[in-house]
Amino acid sequence: MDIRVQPDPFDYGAESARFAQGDGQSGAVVTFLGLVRGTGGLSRMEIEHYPGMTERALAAIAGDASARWPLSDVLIIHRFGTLAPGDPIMMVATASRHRQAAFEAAEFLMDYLKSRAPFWKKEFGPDGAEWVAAKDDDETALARW
Amino acid sequence: MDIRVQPDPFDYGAESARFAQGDGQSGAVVTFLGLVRGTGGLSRMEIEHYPGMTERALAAIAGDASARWPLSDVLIIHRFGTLAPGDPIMMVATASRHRQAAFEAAEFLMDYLKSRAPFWKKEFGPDGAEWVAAKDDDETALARW
Amino acid sequence: MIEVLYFAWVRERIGIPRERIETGAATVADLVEELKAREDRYAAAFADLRALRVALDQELADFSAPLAGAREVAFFPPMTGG
Amino acid sequence: MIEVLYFAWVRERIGIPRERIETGAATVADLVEELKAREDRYAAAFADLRALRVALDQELADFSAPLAGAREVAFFPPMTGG
Repeated sequence: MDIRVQPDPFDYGAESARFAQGDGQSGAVVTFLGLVRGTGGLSRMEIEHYPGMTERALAAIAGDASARWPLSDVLIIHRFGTLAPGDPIMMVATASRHRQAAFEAAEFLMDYLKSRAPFWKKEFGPDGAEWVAAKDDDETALARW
Repeated sequence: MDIRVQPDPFDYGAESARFAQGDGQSGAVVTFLGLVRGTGGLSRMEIEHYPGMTERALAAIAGDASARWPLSDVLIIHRFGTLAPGDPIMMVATASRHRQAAFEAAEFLMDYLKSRAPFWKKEFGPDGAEWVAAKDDDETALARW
Repeated sequence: MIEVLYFAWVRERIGIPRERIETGAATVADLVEELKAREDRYAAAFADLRALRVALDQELADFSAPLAGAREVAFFPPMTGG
Repeated sequence: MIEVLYFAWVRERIGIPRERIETGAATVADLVEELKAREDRYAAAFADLRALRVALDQELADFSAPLAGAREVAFFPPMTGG
């Protein structure tokens, strides 16, 4: 299990490749990558987080996923600080013998990360700055697990 | 949309990175990677396919996914020929504004590819060679879409 | 004349990957009966149709599908890609 | 003494990221009432508790949770990571 919270960019291709090296037993790898959308004239995004709690929350979510599905590995990388349109924000990766387990665990990680990990996004555009509002959808997405 | 059926290995990290470059509007990228498992003393796998029909079937599946979900891009790479344990067999990738669409479309692609694209796997191990049997699960997985 | 293709263990049992066949069979199932009557290796390959799939001109089809107009028919076990 | 942290627009409204507070409040909700009574910027930040979340010692908690023994309490809007 590898969990990183960092201001620096990460290399999605290199991280995916390294994760997929695995142990030769997994068979199925799923990754999710979140990118800053350049819609609406967005000039930059700032992500604030709660140092300490963030790492605890992500470890708890990854631990829950590993308890529910037979995963051989889990990766979570999430950035904070200033990001530009097109920048990678975060990624998760799951490895399992079974494709369904790898898919479900990755979706579970994303659903919980969205609503339970203490990150807040602020968008800067032509009309000024605005904190991104949480979606009701994000909270209801948890109900399926 | 990019669909490739090839005997050669592909570079999962490089393909993932290139796919994620996208157009800066997508926000969400999901990939699935299938690897040859080295379980049971497997020494190699041979994948046979039906040239012509394979490409048609994959294009139809990718087209169906694009009609059902708002995808900005789809990638399918599937190998045939001789593969060794740990080798990448195939990958799919989906890009969308919405993470749920990217996840669902990737699972849909995998479910249909498993049961509708004309590939057949033969495993070579200590007890000889055996054609992989299709799982009932794979057929019933289609019922959810 | 129709091009008949065999894949995976169907190909192995019949011993060839493809052949051109002159047939008056009306449906895929009729063609299968013709082939089974030919030789044991065909009878062995087509012993259990539930274990087989068929494609007509590279589209999945039923055994009851008419052959008229088809250029290519393929027999194979359920797919196992991915 | 308890460490109080503010994030995102809660931090911006109150104007500071953290402060140490001497309080006899029994619950998080009691602490919020104390803070609101202090100054308008607190009253503005805590105007609608349904728009806020709270963590006690870095675990999500309810506003009814007791403060006894907690070293750190944090107030913030619903998370928007991912």
